[in-house]
Amino acid sequence: MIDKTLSLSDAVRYVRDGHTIALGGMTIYRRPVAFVQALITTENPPSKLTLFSFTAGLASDILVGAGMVERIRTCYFGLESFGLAPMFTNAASDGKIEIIEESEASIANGLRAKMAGVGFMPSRAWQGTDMFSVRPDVRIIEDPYNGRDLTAFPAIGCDVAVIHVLKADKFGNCQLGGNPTIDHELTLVADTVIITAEEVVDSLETSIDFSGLPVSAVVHLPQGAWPTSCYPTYPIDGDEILRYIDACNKGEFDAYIRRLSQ
Amino acid sequence: MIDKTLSLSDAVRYVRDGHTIALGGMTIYRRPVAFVQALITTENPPSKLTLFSFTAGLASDILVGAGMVERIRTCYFGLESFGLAPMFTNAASDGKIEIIEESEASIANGLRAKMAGVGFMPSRAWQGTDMFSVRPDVRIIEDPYNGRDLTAFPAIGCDVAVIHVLKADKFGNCQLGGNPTIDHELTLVADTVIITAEEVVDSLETSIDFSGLPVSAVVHLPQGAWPTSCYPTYPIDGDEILRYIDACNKGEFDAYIRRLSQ
Amino acid sequence: MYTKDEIIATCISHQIPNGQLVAHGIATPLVAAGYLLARLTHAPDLAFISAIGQSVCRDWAPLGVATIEKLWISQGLMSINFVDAVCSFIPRFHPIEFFRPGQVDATGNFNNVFIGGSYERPRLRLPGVGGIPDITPFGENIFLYVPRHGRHTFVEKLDFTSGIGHDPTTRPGKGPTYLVSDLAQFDFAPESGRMRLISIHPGESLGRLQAKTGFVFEYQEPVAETDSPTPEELRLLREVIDPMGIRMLETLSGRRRRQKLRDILREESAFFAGFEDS
Amino acid sequence: MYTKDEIIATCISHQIPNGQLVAHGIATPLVAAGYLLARLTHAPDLAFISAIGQSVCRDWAPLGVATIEKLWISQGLMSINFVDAVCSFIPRFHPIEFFRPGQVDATGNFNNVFIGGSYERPRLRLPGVGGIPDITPFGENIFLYVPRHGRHTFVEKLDFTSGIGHDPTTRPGKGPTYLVSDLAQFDFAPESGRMRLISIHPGESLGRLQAKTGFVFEYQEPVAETDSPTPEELRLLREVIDPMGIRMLETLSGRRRRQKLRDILREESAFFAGFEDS
Repeated sequence: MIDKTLSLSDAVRYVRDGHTIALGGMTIYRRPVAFVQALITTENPPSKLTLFSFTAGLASDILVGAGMVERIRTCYFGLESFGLAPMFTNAASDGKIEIIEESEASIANGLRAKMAGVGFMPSRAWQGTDMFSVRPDVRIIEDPYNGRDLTAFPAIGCDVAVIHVLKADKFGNCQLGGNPTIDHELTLVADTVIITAEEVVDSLETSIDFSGLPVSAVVHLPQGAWPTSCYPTYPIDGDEILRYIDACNKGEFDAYIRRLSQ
Repeated sequence: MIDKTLSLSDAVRYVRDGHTIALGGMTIYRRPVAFVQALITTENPPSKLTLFSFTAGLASDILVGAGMVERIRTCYFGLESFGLAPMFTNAASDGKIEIIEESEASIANGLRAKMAGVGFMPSRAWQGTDMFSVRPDVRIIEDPYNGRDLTAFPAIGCDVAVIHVLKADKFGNCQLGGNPTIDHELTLVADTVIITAEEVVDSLETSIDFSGLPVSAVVHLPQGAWPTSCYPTYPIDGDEILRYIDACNKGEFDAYIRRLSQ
Repeated sequence: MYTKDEIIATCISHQIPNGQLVAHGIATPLVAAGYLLARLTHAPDLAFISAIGQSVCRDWAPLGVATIEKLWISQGLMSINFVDAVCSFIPRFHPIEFFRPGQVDATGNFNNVFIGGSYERPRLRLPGVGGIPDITPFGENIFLYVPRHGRHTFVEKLDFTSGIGHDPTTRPGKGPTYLVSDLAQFDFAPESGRMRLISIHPGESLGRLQAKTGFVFEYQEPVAETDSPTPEELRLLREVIDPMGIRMLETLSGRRRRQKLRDILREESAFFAGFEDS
Repeated sequence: MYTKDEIIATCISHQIPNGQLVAHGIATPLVAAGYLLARLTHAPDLAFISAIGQSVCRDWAPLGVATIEKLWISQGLMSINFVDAVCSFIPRFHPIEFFRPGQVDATGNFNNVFIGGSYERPRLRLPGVGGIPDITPFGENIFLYVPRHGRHTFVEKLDFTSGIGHDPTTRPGKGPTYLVSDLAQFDFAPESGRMRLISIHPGESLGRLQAKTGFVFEYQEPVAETDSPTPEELRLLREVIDPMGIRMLETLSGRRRRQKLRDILREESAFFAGFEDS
């Protein structure tokens, strides 16, 4: 296979204006924070991004804070025990960001539809809720076998998926260290897959969590999830997350990012 | 959790006349052969069974040979490198068995539909083939997002699933030793799940392939897959499979089973 | 004496029958504390599935914030990816799950999307629905908890319905069967589908409860009093399950909450040495 | 000299570009031999997915019958369950796969359900379709192989269509791009969608090929001759990839096939000692 190792500065160039970018990991675990920082501070940062994250957390909030996100597709945006995601919550209350309201089922079924190459997957989810009022694109169909109403969740893909992993080989085979989330599926629905890895080895021979076949770039990026965790290498740096929240609450997001990138 | 260990003779009583019985493993790997033998030779063996097997092989052929199977749901019935499954092939040519013609996709999607609690799952499979002529129950629907025809594979469940495993604990948590096939899914769609196991331990603490939550009975049955394999404990006993085929070809199925059960 | 979080965790624990599968969502340490309390008292044969780590667990460990993954990952019986869990595992098993509504109405419909204003310009945007609109239309083991009982949460009319309750004209599901807050416990009356008082926590009054609830709930007099946590339950919560008091985060807000978080993180970093070694 | 199975395996090998994902179905040792030959010559960076074991593999081992699982399980990069492989993995990757048709027609439609008689009372019931009707409607890397070229296989009209070919009026997929038999190699003409001769294997004649084919195929004269396997290819097949000759099973039938199986099993039981130890 091809050696896919790439520098961080080259890898961020995959993300272009208007792209849908998916971030691996979950809330404050194994998020590609260092990649997001590099994306913000690159020479011509991309704009009008659609952010796709099963559960959005710190990395997503930073991207929103930087003003690069026009639209967010997620079923949860928060910092878990650390509370609301400050930049997202403000942007949403100000009506400055479009939210594609998703749930666990709409994302899971949307990924499955995309992988299977069909337009939708059917589900009992959402029936009776107000979700349809904010997602008029989601159709209700009749189950041909029992006549019941089902929700037809549309396929979800993305232009670029960025996933931080515990260990990768230079072909893009990856080990996650647990907490698989939807990272394997992201590699299967993205046009371009970028891996940032705590450790890059020549060749992984067994126990990988997903194959490198669809991977475009492997970036060696130790501490690349910090201050989110990369189990079992490091836990969440909760003090840093509190510093981030405090800075945002004081209106000092830009200064915080500048300090972080020095 | 409850201790679910049970004797083989008690476990076979779960299978009743007219039941749909699913067999774990694949073709000639990790098949519940000893369970099937016990089922045939029990005092009042069940009749008019529907057999469900992703890929049917030796255990299924024995059950067909015993005249207990009215209907078979599978996408492949054969003995791999050992050739056609003799009792099935004869019964099919004589029109003595109903075949619910399946494919890998119709079974995989049918299982997913059952697990999700919906009537069907949509797929691009079968479009343009003659499969619909022998499965008039399978509907074609329109994809609401792009107007394309899709195949709506109906949900598949079963009354009893019998799965032979490498190692189980008394709660029914199981390790398969590789070759997962659809065994995990079978445990999720069956009303009753019976495990036969090479080894039964008090408690498995990690690396299980499926949970014992839906398991009803755990039977300690060493060599329970013979003459099919149970990797890595024993390989296929090819000589025995050839003896079986020879006996069937000579019309001596009953004598073969009697000898096997002595 | 005991705190609000402790009686809530104890009430949660009492709802969990032995041998069940219980699901643990994101950022709900009070629920984790309740589950583990059940596990260590009357329900030794629980199995857990957790959003964090996506594993099925039989074993347990004390609660953490920065190191919470260790509990669910290193001790898992098996790993399940999120897509399989959502599409197959949860619909098949109907695990017990406790949800924390942003708003809840008299028949147990609830809202985790936004509060006040409009959807496009909300007064407060909430994190989102997670799996709530997925499970409530058909789930059989839906439970609710509200760490801070007040009229902002218990409302006459929701701003958005993301979780399905007991309105007999609209609901396709079975609705939540139970709700516990820091003031009282409720179930839902079979006929009307409306919230019905089971018991008031010690020290609280019916008048205060009514004043803090934005709709009329059903009750019968004399009103029962919730059992206080036993000394053994309090010992388990404080010394074994959650020595750092992470469960309290859900009943605190603002500066007090951030201070508690800092205290927890400091205590946890001692524990982190062990985390790194393992 | 070389045998029919060896030129088929060599032709299969030549169809495999380096760096591809190749899928290996049930009971197709000739295909496995061809893939491994590619792997050991011009395509060192192949990845395999196999029906047996359901793993993604980069490594390889010699072919086996009784011990075939060892190859795919013990050396897998990762395990994928069958449902995920069928619903997600194969549709996403369009792996190269070689199918062996029971019958094939002039435009590459094929049949693996029954031959002769009716569906209800077939003359010969075949094992079944596996994944053929799933992949052929949209697959981009469909290949066919026929170990014993004859009019019973190459037919004017199929008894049943389970695999989609190139009939431009009906096909939603792209159809097979290549077919190899023990007599010749074919592709499919872009305009007509009909089978078109690429080359005849050494020692065979166009007349014999036409006589053994139940429909008219396209060809251009002078007819090319297939390259013979090189000495290195033969050495790899015979000594490294398949020393027991398992690939030959697909070109044998009846008594000779059973005798070959017995020989293989005897040889393999020596190997079994190692299997048990590992």
